[in-house]
Amino acid sequence: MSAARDIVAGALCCIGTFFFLVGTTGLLRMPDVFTRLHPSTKCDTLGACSVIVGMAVYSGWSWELCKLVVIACFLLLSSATCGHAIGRSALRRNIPYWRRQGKETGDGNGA
Amino acid sequence: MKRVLSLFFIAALGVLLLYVVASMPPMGDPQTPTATHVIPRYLERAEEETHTENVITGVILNYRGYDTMGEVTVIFCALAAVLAVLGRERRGRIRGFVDRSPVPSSTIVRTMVRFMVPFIILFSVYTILHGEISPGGGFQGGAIIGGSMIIFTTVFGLYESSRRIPQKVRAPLEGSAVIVFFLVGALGLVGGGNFLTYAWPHAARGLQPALVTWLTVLVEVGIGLGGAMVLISILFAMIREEEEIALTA
Amino acid sequence: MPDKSTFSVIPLIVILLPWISLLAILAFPKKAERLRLWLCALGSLASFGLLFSLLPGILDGKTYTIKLASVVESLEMRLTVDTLGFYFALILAFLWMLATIYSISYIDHKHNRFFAFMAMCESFILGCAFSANMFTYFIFYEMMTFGSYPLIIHEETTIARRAGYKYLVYAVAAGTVLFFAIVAHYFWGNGELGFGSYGVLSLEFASRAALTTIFFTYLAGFGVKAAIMPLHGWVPDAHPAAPSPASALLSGVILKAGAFGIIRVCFNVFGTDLLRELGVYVVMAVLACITIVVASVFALTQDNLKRRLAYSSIGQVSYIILGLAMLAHDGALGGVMHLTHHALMKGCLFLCAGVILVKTGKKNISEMAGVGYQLPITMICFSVCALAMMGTPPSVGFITKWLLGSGALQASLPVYIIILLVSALLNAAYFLPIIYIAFFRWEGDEVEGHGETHRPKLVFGKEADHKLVVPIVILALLVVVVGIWSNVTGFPYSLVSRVVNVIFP
Amino acid sequence: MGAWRHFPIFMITLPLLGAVLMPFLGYLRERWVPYAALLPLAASTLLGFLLVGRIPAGDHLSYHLGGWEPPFGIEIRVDHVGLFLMLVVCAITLLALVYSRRYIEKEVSPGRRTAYYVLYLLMSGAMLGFTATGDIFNLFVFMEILALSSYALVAITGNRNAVRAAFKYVLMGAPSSIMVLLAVGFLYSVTGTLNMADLASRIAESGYTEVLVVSYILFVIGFGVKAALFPLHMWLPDAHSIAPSPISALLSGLLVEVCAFALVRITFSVFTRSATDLVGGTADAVGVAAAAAVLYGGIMAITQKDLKVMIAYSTVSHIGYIFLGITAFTAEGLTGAMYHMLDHGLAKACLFLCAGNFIYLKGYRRIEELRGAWRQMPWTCFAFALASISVIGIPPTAGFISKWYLILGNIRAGKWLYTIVLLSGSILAAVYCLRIIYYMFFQAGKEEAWEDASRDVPPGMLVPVWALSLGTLFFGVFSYLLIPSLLKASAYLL
Repeated sequence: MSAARDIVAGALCCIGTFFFLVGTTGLLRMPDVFTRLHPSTKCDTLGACSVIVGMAVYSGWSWELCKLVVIACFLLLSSATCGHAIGRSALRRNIPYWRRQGKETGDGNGA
Repeated sequence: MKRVLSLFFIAALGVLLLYVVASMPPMGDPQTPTATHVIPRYLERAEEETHTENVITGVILNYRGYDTMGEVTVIFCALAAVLAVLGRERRGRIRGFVDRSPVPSSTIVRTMVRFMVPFIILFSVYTILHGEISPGGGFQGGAIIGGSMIIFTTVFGLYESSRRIPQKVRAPLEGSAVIVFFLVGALGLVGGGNFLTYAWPHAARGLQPALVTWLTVLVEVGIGLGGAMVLISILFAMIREEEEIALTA
Repeated sequence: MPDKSTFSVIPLIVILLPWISLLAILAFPKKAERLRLWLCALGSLASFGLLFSLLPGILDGKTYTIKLASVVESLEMRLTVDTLGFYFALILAFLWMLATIYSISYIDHKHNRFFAFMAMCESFILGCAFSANMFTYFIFYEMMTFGSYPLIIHEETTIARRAGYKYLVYAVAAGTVLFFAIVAHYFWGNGELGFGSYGVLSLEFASRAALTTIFFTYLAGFGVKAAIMPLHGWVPDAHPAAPSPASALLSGVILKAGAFGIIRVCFNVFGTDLLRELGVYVVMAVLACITIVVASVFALTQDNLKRRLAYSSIGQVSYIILGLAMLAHDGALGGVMHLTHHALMKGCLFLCAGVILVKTGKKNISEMAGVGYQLPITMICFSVCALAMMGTPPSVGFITKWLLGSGALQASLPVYIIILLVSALLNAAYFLPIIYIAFFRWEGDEVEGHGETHRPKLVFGKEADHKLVVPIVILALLVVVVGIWSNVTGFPYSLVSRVVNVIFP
Repeated sequence: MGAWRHFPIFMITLPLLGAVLMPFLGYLRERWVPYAALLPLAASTLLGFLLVGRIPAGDHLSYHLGGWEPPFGIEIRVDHVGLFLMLVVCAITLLALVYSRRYIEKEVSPGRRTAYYVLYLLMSGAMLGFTATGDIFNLFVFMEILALSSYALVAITGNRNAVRAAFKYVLMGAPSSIMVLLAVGFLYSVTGTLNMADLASRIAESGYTEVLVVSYILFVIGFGVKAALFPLHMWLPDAHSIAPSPISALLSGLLVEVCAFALVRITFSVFTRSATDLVGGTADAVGVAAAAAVLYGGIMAITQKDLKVMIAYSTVSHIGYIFLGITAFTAEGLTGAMYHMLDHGLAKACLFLCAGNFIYLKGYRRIEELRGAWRQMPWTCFAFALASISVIGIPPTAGFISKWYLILGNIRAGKWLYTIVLLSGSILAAVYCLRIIYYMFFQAGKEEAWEDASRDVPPGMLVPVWALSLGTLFFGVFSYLLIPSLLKASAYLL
């Protein structure tokens, strides 16, 4: 039982860190704000949640579980809001889109 | 010429430091002077001597409380320096301020921030009060409060946030960390010890643990509040400066 | 020195009395100008009087001492009136008193500043005379140096400023060297800076090189004030630039402060035995001889009267140095006595030059034809002193020369006599023409064959303000009187011989 | 053991407490701030004077904060030398603060005045704490307060030049702080303790020679920058001349000296005699730098046209004096250095405040503009003259006494070259000081330059100036009040 729980927990944590890795790679490799927003928000949310779930499994029914749930809630809320805020302000500031072949001047309005 | 000289100087310094690090006692070795002289006593007896479970808190607030008093003064000094260079906003709250940030925030963000900030502050209170037994403490808690206000201010603007924490509140609280330290120190004198004695020699033996605990908490709260107010005041001063630039431009 | 050392506040009061004038300047309104000036003179007078009252005690072998302050045990500011110090103080207070009275009528602008600094300088230099140790001496000496600067530039002309600047440069450099000398003295003298009858330094505690260094730094430090030849540069500029009473004091007293310092160094710090042991006296003698001759030669070429007198002073002060360097009884006696003698003579000469300047506006000797008829009393006094400078008996100058000559024989170095003779000749060569021009030439003489030159009428009694003439006459009389009755109690011989007899028994 | 044991900690903490209370007072009644700021400093000064004579000769007062014995808690350690310097700090900060009120009204905009007093009090308290501490980490902490507040005070007028000067100061000051921190860390890593006395005993038996030497070098460079030792002085002329005059007085008269004193403590209380062999080479290098400072500072001061810059360069020169006294490693030399701290503090503060008077009344900064200043501002000019006499070292001022001991100490150490350097330094000082005195008193300026005759600055600004300049005279004449105990204390340190 304990071993199985550990394995599941470890697997979840590994998945979480994998997503973190992917997200960070994306953040570094993507060419502009909007595309970078994509890996960073999504992968981070997913990665963090996976890790939290892993830890929840690891801790079992305990006081820590409550804390983890609260953390997860806040994480989901804040991460999404951040992504929204960054994307929106980038849009409002007319930050250009990225185009292939170095054509980096988009129409800027996103519409 | 200057560049070459400074390059040379930096290179020399780097070599010197590398050389020293190479000849320093090995890291983590239990036989190093650091591990054998003062540290063992802290680790072994801090709990009974300072009545705090967290040894680090015991060291920074009790054994070396005076240093910490200096450090909170440094933080306060940073605020005074910022105010000296940027100037403080006029007495009372800032009037006629309109949110000039280039991106008016959306309803989602506003709602979320309004929802989150109380929780953040709750968490900071937890951090401050728990500093005595677990990692955390006044500095961290204060930083968290400050952070929450930074979020609030970026979203709602200076007017809203300075309405909530006006100068009237900040001015007396900015130095609360130092004041509390001084108070505790002076009380130590009253209690028959030296400055910054938490366990008053004149107090009954059984009363001492509680005394130390409560005084420690008091100090933590003072540091937390002071740190938070300093951060907020610095933030306001800097935003105000930006405003002035924006107005003149 | 005798052990009869008594505590007394009199030295301090003597020093502080001149400050009355500062109080007078502060206390009385500007309208009471005369009153203020006379109070200034009164301070000087009182100082001299009080000093004179110490004479019986001094002759009795007493010393009066008072401690002012101390840094540590061995480093104190103490005033002690011993025989030598008393001797110096007496002449300087006397000359200062006369010069102050003279100044009342002579100085015509910025009285306050001039009199205030006169008083301060007197106070400081009295402090020098009374110093019980080198530390105190240096403190007063430095204050005196800077206090005398405003006297030199009093006229505020470009020449005066330049002279003052030169003076400061020399003084600062000298002060620094002197400072080093005293610190070194303190170090190698085992913290003993006081004056002993036979010197306090010895080869027991310090190496030969160290002592020689101390001696030469002392010599260089004091030598600037005493105008030993390579260090004399400020003197010929400062004297003509300063107002005449100030130049009289410069030459009569301030130069002597340097010479007095050297006397202290030779007698009371090193002692004659140590000087002989180290052999440094030879250098001193050679420098003095060079100065005596070269300064006189320079004096010959000067047309400006005060400048000529200044060069003469340079030469004459070196008589003192030469006397010391002989390391013989009579030489020392002559040298130290010359301190007073020269002060009397040169003080009088400068004051005369001042009267000539005020009354005729003439600075240069070549313009002075017939001055003797315009200002007969002044020029007679001038002539008396000039003759005394050459060493004509019966005058103080003769006594100096006689004693120095005798000292040279005691030291079995007759070459000094030749120097003295050459000096006397040169003195005659630059003084006699002045007298000749003043009395036996009159205006228009230079232009030959242009009709009758008229001899000016001789006018007595109306030549100048009494405050100008009386000091001159007193000095000229003393030049003769002291020359004749030199062993009267209270005159230089009675005091100096007491000191010298101790050192050269 | 009476209540006086607690005095030093209150001397240190009262100004700090005052500083943190000032913003609130500034919010309530801004007009009261200049007066209220005087209170903590006056209290510190009073406590300091009450301490005089209580510390037994040749001993020190050791105060354990929180009651923890030294290697575990922090110790305040006040010996005679330390107390002496603390008193100097108290007195000069108090006087310069009295001076500040009128001056600041003119130079600093209203929104910043409270910050000025806050920083001022922080700086004073930090200097006191810095001098009194017996713990090297605590030393660093107070150095940080000191440094931060001084950076800000330099920039407080907010004009472009001030900010630039402050930035230059920060650029040099921040790395120097890091170096001190590194040095503290190194020392801790090889000894396991931070207490000075404990360090002294453990350094002697510690085997890590290289680390010790390097940490000493870092201390020297770190404090050397703060104390403006010659090649590291670049920030000083700008910062000291551009800061408001009372701040220049504090920076020049106290800050550099307190930092020099820190090096004294590090050298004599931490590395001590047994370790002097270790650091001997570094000390020699410091000596050379100090000698260069004396000459360089003096020559640069002569060439300056701006009065405050000239005084600042004179400080560079005089820091050299102090360091030459320290590196002589003799009781006399150290006494001279300590006495020079007093003398230089008083005289330099006075000179800067006088320069402030000229700026306040006339806006004159250039030396040439001072021609004939005597006619309008006689009191200021006399005070200036007295202080410059002390800077030159002419008796009977305190400068003479300190120079005496500096030279005596160097002769005893057999350092002839340094003796000559010290002497030439005073000649240079004479050149640059006498020039100004000459302009003030003996040269007539333009008539209209000083038209309203006999109107000097208000008494609130004259009294501090005169107190300082008379102080130089007082300590010159009554040097026996201090010198014997300083000699004893120096011998004790050695």
